[in-house]
Amino acid sequence: MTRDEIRQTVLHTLRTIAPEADPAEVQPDTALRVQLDIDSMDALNFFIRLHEKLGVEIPEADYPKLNTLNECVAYLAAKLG
Amino acid sequence: MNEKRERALRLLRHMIGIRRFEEKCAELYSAGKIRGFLHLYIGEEAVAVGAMEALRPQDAIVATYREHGHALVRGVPATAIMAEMFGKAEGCSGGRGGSMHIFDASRRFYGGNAIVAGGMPLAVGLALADKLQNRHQVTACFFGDGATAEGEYHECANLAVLWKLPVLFLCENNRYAMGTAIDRYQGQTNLSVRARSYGMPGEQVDGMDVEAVATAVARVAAEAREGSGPAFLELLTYRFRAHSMYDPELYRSKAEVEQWKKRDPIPAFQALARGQGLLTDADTTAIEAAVQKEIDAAIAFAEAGTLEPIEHLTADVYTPARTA
Amino acid sequence: MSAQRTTYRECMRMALREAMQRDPRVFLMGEDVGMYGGSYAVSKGLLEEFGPERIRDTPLSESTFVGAGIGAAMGGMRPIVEIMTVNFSLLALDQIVNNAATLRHMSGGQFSIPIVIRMATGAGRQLAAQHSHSLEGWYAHIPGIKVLTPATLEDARGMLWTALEDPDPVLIFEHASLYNLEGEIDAAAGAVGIDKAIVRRPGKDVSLVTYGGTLHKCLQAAEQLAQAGVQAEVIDLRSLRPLDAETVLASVRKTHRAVVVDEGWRSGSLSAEIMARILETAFYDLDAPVERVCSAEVPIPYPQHLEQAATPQPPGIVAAVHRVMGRHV
Amino acid sequence: MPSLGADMEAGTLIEWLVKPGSRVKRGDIIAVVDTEKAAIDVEVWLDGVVERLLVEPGIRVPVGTVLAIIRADGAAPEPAAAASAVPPQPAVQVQPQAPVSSRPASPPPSFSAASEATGQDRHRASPLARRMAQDLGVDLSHVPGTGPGGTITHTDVEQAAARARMATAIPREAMGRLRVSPLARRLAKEQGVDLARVQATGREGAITAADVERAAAAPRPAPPAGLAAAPQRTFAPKTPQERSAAMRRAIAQAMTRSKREIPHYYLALEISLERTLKWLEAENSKRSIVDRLLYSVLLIKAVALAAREVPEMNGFWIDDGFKASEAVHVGMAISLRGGGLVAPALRFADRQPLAELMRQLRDLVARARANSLRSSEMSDPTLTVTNLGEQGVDTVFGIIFPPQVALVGFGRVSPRRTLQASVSADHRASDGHRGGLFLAAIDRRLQSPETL
Repeated sequence: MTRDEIRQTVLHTLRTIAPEADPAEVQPDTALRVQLDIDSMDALNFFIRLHEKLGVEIPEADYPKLNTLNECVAYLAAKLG
Repeated sequence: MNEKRERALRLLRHMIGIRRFEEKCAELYSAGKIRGFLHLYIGEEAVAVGAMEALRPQDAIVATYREHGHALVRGVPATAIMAEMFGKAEGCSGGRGGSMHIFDASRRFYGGNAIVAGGMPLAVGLALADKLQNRHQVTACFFGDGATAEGEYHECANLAVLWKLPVLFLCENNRYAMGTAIDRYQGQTNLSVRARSYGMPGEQVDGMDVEAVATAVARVAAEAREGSGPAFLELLTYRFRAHSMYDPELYRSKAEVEQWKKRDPIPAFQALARGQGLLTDADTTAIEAAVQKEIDAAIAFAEAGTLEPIEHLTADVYTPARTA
Repeated sequence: MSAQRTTYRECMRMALREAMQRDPRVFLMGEDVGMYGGSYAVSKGLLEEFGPERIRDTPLSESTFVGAGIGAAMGGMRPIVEIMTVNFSLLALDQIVNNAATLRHMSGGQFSIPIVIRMATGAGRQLAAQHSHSLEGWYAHIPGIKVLTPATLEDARGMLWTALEDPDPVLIFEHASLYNLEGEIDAAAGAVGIDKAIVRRPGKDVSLVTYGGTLHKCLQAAEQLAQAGVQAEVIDLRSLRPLDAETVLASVRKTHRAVVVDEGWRSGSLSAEIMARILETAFYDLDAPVERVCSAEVPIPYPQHLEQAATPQPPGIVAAVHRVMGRHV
Repeated sequence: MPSLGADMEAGTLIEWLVKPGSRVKRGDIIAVVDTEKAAIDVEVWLDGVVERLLVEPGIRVPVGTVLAIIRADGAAPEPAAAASAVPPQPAVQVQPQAPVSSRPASPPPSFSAASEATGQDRHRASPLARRMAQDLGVDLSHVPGTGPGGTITHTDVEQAAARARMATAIPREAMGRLRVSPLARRLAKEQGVDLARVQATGREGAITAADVERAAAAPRPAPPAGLAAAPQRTFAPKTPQERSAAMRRAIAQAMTRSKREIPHYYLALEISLERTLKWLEAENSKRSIVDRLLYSVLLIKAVALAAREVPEMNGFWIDDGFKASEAVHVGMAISLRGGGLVAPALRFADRQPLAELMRQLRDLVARARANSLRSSEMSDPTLTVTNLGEQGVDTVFGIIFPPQVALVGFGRVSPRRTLQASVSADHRASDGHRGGLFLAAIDRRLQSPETL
């Protein structure tokens, strides 16, 4: 997958969690929790859906590496090789 | 001189090797180590040893459920065969076939087969493939007299003659189809006469004389290699033990068995070779010792073998998809 | 690309010619496949083009020429063996079940048997019981072989090459009523996949699961049901082994109702297997018991009115759908 | 007794052909044995002298039984008088593999064996199993023990509880009498529709999915479902704005009624989550992401189990009386995106394993937070939990959702890994003493997370 495809997948998954999140307006480098109303349950559902779509395992210890959109894309790109 | 001695030693070594291996199998079966069905070749050793002497590594072999001897002489290791009968994964068929299903693709040994005459069409097909790819080699198909009553035999004989296929029909006529004597199930008990009626050469050979068998098979193999088509050899032989381990042998008298034991192929060949100055008693003693060592090693290998893990149960039902 | 008007028979012949041209190891063997041009005229003209060595007429010895095909495959060839009809394959069952399907596993993986065995199947031409069997379900019971049922021009054109490339034995059942099926096919049509079912007509109310000779009867039934406001989804299994249960289950999870149409006799039939798989995994998606339409459990009779009554027909399929929709029929 | 055939399990000795002292050599026939099929000769496999015959003719013995002792040539003779410590290797019999018989090697520990094994104390159970049996309301005398010596392990109890749950989970009225399609049964369970009230239109009187949908959409008689069930809806709010305004009205109405009618008392307790979180981290490291647990689900399970110990916290205040609820359905307050609140119940929360609770919770929260949770999909809690820890709140003193009688609040997890647990309770139904016991029970549960 290309990085752009990963970015699209992340944004699409984000919308299933926070329907009101407009992809165009999501700031790539500010914490998603801050921009959008996301609690720990939303976060878990978000990671599970990424896991199901991309087949990537996300251990709890890695949560801090996925705070912003860019971090998510970088983390997933590295995992997908 | 020593080339003839070499051959005599080889023939005796093979015959004694089969005899002791099969005797040990009978003991292991009654001890519960070998299960299922077990059909022993004791008495018929001269047929397999003589025939294999005339065949080449690239020739194909198709045999029956009484195939330990053929496999051993063809070169399938005694360890792999014993492990197979112990149902171990190290067996020559992965422990999945047992005594009646010994296979070795590397030696073109296309197996035992538990279905009477079941392997015959395969042999015809292997010969067809050789012919279509004009490889000058033959397929030797071993079967018992009982198989000649199966429809497949008549179909195979006709097709092989029709398409002039390089297949040798080697009929081990031991006079009994399991518990039925040949004169109680065959209208024509001289099987080679019937074979000739299909339009291929057919002759009877003394199956208790390893030299006679080797000479006859060598001749028909050479002709078949040159494209003359199939041939039928009726090797007159006799099994000294029951059809299988669960057979009270009510169908033949003990006297008849003793009568045939007088023509045991092993002492017969020893006497012949000693007469020709090729072998001495010391050679026999050395062979017996070597064979005993080989059998003990085979049993140790089988005992130490492992059981195939249950998770592999469905492996090899189909060929794994070749990765791109 | 230009489409061309053709028949199921011609598609199968094109597939045979292409296979023979592309791979010298391929040869065709069977009763009357050469001089006579094939009992269903599928191999007409091939003897003149490829010669008697590769288009081999055989004596009436099914057990042996099928067994010889298996042996030749083990010897390095890629045989296509034609058994005139499934009815005669009963004489070769021992070779197919005890040799072709079994040798690989029983020898610990030492042999592959790349053989394709084709045979006509099914009733519908008043040939009476001995010539009207539909036994694909039997063969689909046996691990070690694959079973295909091409029902469209594309599949008749494209399944053979893929089957020949498969290292394991593949049986292809051609329903006798399909040989004259006419239609358009892309001139460049070629090999197709052989292990997935295809939804031939989408629908939301009920899943019609079928294969081979009964596919077109289901499509007719779906047409009539649409008039009555019922959207039936028609699924063509294409392969009976391996069985693409996933496509069937996805459809049943959507429609919540299923009717299986199978020309075999219902007891121990393929329809029974498909129903079992639906019950095992989609039980909580069912809004009504699964229905099926099979042949009556009788030897197929000779007279046409009885043969029609004994085998699945569109009216019977429509009635089954109404039952599963809960309409009191 | 040699194995003489694929399906031979035993044989009857007919006659001996040798006697003690006879010389034998390999291949000799020394006896005749009768099998189901026929009489068969028994061979000896070595040269030697017969020492003793151990089985009399006419006796039937299983394959592998030693029939005679033969001293192999060159082996030491058996001392005449006392039997030697190690009897000479019975030459006749090569040590056989245990014959593969159809019966399993040793009979599985049957129920009766388990109870006998435990002697007079019929309920020998591990401490953990004993504790769980008490929590899950399982009678130990009915539990077959699979532990060593037939003792009852905690998994035995769990399985017994699961079996009991299966029996009770399906509402009694749906057993037997009603014909319901599997899809209809699933939808009814999800939407909390009482199957007994559903009008069947399917064939042979079966209830279909459409029937359940219709029943779910119809207005629900008593008791009012959790807060979310808006008052008798005269009009179905269509636009999002109308929907959130209607919800705001409903919340306002309920909160006002709660404050006006319910004499709340409030208690709080600081709880250490040190052991709880350590267990959770270990547990999550073993699970794939799809099965991962959040600490909030442990809080819910602790509340549900504690509610069983202090029944006055679990039920409704109706017509000036407290009606305790036998089942424990814990409502989870979920804040909706863009404002509003719902508190759907996790049914039978006290009996569900954590993984199942987590799955249901995740599904409910996901749909609520994505505004796709229809009111008909929510069922009525018997008490409610609100967790404002993520919002950074230390302690919550919430307002009870009528007609419930208790609300449990949880604050944020402090750096020292502790949190403030609080309960707002209806003084008509319980007194402060019981509220305190309730909080202590929650604390005790959280200290042994493996029992949740």
